[in-house]
Amino acid sequence: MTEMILRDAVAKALREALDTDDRTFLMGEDIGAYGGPYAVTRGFLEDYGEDRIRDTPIAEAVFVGAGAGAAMIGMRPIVEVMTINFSLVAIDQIVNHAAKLSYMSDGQLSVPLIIRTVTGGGGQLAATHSQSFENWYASVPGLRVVVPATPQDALGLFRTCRKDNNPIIFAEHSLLYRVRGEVPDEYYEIPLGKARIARPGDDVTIVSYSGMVRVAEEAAEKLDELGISAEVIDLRTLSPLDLDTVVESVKKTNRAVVVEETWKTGGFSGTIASNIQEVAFDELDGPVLRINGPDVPAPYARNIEQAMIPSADWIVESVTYNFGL
Amino acid sequence: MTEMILRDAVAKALREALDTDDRTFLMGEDIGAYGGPYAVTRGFLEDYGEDRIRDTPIAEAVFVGAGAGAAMIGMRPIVEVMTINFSLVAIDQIVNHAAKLSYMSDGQLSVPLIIRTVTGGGGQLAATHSQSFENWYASVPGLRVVVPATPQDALGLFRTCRKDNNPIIFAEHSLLYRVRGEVPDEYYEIPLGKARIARPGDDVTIVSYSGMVRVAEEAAEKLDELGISAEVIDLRTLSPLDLDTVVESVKKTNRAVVVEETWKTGGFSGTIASNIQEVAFDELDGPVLRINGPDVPAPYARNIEQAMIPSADWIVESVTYNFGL
Amino acid sequence: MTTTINIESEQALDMYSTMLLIRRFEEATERLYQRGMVRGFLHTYIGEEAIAVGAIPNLREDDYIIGHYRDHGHALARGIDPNSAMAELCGKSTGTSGGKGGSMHLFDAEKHFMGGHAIVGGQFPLAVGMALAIKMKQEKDSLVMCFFGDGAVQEGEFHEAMNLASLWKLPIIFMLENNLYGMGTGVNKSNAGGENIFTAAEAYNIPATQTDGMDILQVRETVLAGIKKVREGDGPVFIESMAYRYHGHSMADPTNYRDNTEVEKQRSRDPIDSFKAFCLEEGLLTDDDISRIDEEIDSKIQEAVEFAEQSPEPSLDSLYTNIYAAPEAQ
Amino acid sequence: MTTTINIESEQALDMYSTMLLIRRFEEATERLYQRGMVRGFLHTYIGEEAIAVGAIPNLREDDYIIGHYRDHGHALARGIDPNSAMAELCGKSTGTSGGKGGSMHLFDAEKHFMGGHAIVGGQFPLAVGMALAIKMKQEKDSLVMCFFGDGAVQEGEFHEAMNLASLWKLPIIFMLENNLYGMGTGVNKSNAGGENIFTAAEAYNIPATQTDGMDILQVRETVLAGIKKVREGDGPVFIESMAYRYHGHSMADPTNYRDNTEVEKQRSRDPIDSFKAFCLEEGLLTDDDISRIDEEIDSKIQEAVEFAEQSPEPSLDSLYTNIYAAPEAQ
Ligand SMILES: Cc1ncc(C[n+]2csc(CCOP(=O)(O)OP(=O)(O)O)c2C)c(N)n1
Ligand SMILES: Cc1ncc(C[n+]2csc(CCOP(=O)(O)OP(=O)(O)O)c2C)c(N)n1
Ligand SMILES: [Mg+2]
Ligand SMILES: [Mg+2]
Repeated sequence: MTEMILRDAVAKALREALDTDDRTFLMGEDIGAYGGPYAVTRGFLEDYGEDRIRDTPIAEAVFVGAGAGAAMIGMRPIVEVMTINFSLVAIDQIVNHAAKLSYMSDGQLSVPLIIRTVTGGGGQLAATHSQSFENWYASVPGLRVVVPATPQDALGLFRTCRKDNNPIIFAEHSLLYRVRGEVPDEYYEIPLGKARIARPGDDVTIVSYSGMVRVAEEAAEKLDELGISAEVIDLRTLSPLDLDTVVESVKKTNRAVVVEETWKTGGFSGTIASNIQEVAFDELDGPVLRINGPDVPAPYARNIEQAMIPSADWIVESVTYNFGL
Repeated sequence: MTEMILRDAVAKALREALDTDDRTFLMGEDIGAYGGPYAVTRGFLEDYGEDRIRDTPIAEAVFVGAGAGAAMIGMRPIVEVMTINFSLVAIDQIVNHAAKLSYMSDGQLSVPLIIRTVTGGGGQLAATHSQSFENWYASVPGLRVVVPATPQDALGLFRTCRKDNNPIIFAEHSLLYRVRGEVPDEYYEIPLGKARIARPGDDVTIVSYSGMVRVAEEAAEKLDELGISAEVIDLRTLSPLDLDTVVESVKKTNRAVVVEETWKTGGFSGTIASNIQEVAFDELDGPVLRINGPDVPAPYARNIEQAMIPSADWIVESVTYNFGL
Repeated sequence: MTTTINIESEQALDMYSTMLLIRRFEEATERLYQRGMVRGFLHTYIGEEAIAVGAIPNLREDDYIIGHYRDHGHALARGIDPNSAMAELCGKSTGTSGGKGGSMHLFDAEKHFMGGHAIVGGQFPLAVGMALAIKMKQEKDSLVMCFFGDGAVQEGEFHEAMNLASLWKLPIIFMLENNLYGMGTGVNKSNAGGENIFTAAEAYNIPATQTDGMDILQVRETVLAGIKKVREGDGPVFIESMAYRYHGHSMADPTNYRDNTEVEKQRSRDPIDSFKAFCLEEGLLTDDDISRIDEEIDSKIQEAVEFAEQSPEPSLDSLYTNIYAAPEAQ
Repeated sequence: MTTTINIESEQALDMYSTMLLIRRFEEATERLYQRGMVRGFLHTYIGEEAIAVGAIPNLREDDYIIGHYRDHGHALARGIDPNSAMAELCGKSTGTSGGKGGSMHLFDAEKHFMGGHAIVGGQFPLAVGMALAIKMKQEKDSLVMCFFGDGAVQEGEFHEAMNLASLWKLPIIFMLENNLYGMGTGVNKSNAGGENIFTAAEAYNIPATQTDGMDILQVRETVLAGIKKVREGDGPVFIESMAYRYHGHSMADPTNYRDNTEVEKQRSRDPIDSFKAFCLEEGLLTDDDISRIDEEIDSKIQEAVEFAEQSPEPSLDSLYTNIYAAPEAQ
């Protein structure tokens, strides 16, 4: 085991890809000379050269679509969209092109393209720069959506993504880059569509992903102090979605809370919560609760921004109040 | 009362806007000389002239954003995006600009912009041309999403939209244009955020919107023959969402099904279903069911395309099987 | 015919046959549409045959072609089997995409025919990416030929793609089919630069030529020169072919935005008729050749229609196949 | 100073003061950022002051201004109160947007300062729409001045907006601030046309001029000519001002993509220093004027900082206000 921060785990994953597969190259804004907007690719240009570390113009539609085009004919590009907010100017290429080519060609084409992007709020970047659209992408058939919460998962999931032949949104939460964790020294992979029990428990299941896993774990500790044993599930990938692990847990705990950073209306928590009750209604001792950010554009000022991000206390309150625990 | 098809109700609403408000103009692809891609604006160019009926280049980002810009300084534009599929190349202007200007300027700016667009599948237009993204837009704070199912509602809702000062996605289902209905002769409006009981019933609540209301009504008739009394709710608007009417109905029927055309994963049905069970868990005799299209890009061939669109029979089967009715 | 380029009888025969194949194929699709066999949006290539046929047969097998929803002509010129193309249009399991793609989304990966894309301008980034892959693989001097209409030039992706392709010196031929309309909107009402679009390529440092898209020999000559240049590795070229679509934008088009005189004037320069006259005059083809070809094409088309009619619908299972590609074999 | 335009002492004083105000304001924001009072992304305008100040004061009250996230200079040049701008940067309730917008999203609707937009290229369509509204209302010959960087030119929206603005002859001045970099990427590596971008405007039939963005008098002269032309109603003009930002793209920028010689060379042409020298030489300002202004500005900035520091945070309720605008009064 080696301790490292998530940023370094992603960098390690990228270096592996570049070192072992000459069909792989990186493309995005300021990943080269600048060293990566979030410093993930620092030193890459020096080590791999301009041909494989491609600084692009500020033109997300063309370079994301170009990733798909290159993938169509045998390359395995990794494209970086600086943040998921900016993916909206490229979303047509992702949704109407990359995600649909396999189906529309009936399997003649495949698009092994990894789109790395930074997601989430909490950095006082205000409304246009603090969003999370993983839920939208997860609704699109033909796409995969990977949302690691730990360094170990980031590396292990990325390795699996590289073997997948589909367009993948690999969303890294900006506030996780400095999160530290143990990473195995021996080679390992983590399959897509297999959730992780981040913490076992018996009384209530807390489902979360990406930046919210830490919050859920913190809540679980607080609940523990109250004598409530919470099981925390980290979904790891939204598409494919591992409902089985979630439902199995709920069958044990009979109570479920879904925690998600983005807006409650239209949130992916709705899909998870409604799926849980649809398949495990009789096992539930109460409604599946959803804890999301309120339906508000993110403000800049710290105090009100913090007030819109789900916290451990929200979870604790909701669990104790609603389940009368 | 006058009988008219939904296309004509929308045309009537648009003419009213043009006739009574000189801040209003129409802008979009082929709405003028061509007569409107779905013939809604046929004859408008002749009647209102080039200044107010503006054929645009094929450049959705700029003309949708221009609608927002004009709205910012006192116009009340109505922009047409030919279909909601193409809105993806303009979605950044909608989500990161139009929807956020009021909040980011703390109320200094408002964007009274109506974006009309055509939604839905079933026309054998294949994967890139058969989608419904109303659910995505409904998740964005600052936007409103209006989804009329009848000629009467189309006119009445549109009138209210004209008085609203926010960016609005007004999504017309392509297969509804020829649907006929009674429209009152006297002036009326229909508020945003007030669902409609399309058909009263006691045993089960079927929640739907847009193209699926007809399907829900058909299912209710079939259920009626089986002695099951279904209440059909037409949401009319997804944002604001009238949860009260839905919950009130569910408190009466104790059973709910949400029917929606788009993909189940990430569908708005998830928001509705999870909200229902969150606030009315104890009133439910069984899980809130969701009937959506499967997570499949729309194929072209008729037989398989039809197989992915929720039908009355799916609803009937699901209701009778799951609720043991 | 305004050009003096030399062609052989055999080439003339191929060119004439392929243009006629496309014309007759399109006429057949319109009949099938009237009969409800072809559905959805159907966009025919009638009047523009000289572009696809003047351009595509000059490519090598290892080159790639990509374009928009008006794709039957490109597909047939690339040698895609009319049977499977017609079956696709009819939504049959024997179609190029098993009936999943339809008229707007024809694909034949083996023939390097990469679609058929129905979002206006959406093919540009994909074309850039394919050209990038070709360049990075450094395997050979192959290239991408990217077709698009005058309407697509107005989309932002055109700009982004032109910039990137030039910046990175990618092997692309930007093949603009300027048929003067994007749906019902005339190019003068939608393009600030006016009817002649090729001059816009200058801003990107991309060499550009305009050619008469109704003159197959002119198209061919221009494309041959373009191919030569791109294979030299100096980046993209831009070719604008002035064209005209005889029929509506799609079968749903009321075509009330242009008058008949305009249409008739354009039809009088018909690319197939004029090439036929040229070939007869130059002795490249005989009257006998012509009638033999006409018959051959007619029977090919009849065969394609019958094939499509008789082919089975896709199985219900196929709704769920190929949404995702299988993982890489280890 | 390369221009011979005549200015009065009073104008010179205003121009010098405003440039200095911006410079000192930006320096203060950097200090506040170091202290954690300003957070998020902070992009300063240091080195580019001559553009905003050479351009904006020539506008009328009824004209509109819109631009990108590097917006403090534009806001101050438009006369926005430094106190409320600074408070906004510190996330205080007294800020231009009550603390909701932050550095990248300054707005002052009354002063027709329409943002502060942080999605690169996102302001283009809004600018086009405002110009359209002006034209349709036919109230007067007012106009929109739209600021953007060299990086924004690479986005598709630039192309779409240039095309539409020209086609519809809209009253816009496209004000390009070419500071040679988009974040860390040099314009030569991202723009196929190279460093000089203004020539791209030709393709859209938009008259374009390049000017030295470090020479306030040159900027002013060019902008005055542009304003005159746009007010005549013939559509947009395009002005490229060659500039340089002294500091990193934002406070997070390691600035390792350019070397110090380059920076030093550019700094030696400092717009404020050179204008000061010019004014002294021409007798437009005296040494006394200069020291008085310096002091005035210093105290203004100190006041702004204190105002921001002492202002309250937004109330928790304000999180939920102004998400939606109220309906029209009947
Ligand atoms: C992004 C997008 N906007 C609008 C449409 C609808 N549409 C389909 S074809 C077309 C016209 C395109 O014209 P052009 O590029 O000139 O090609 P042509 O049909 O003339 O060959 C339009 C507006 C679309 N498919 N995609
Ligand atoms: C659509 C989008 N892509 C990327 C970014 C990240 N970003 C912010 S500023 C910037 C550079 C813009 O450069 P330029 O337009 O030259 O303006 P400058 O900062 O030099 O004034 C980038 C890439 C963004 N905000 N929006
Ligand atoms: Mg055209
Ligand atoms: Mg710049």
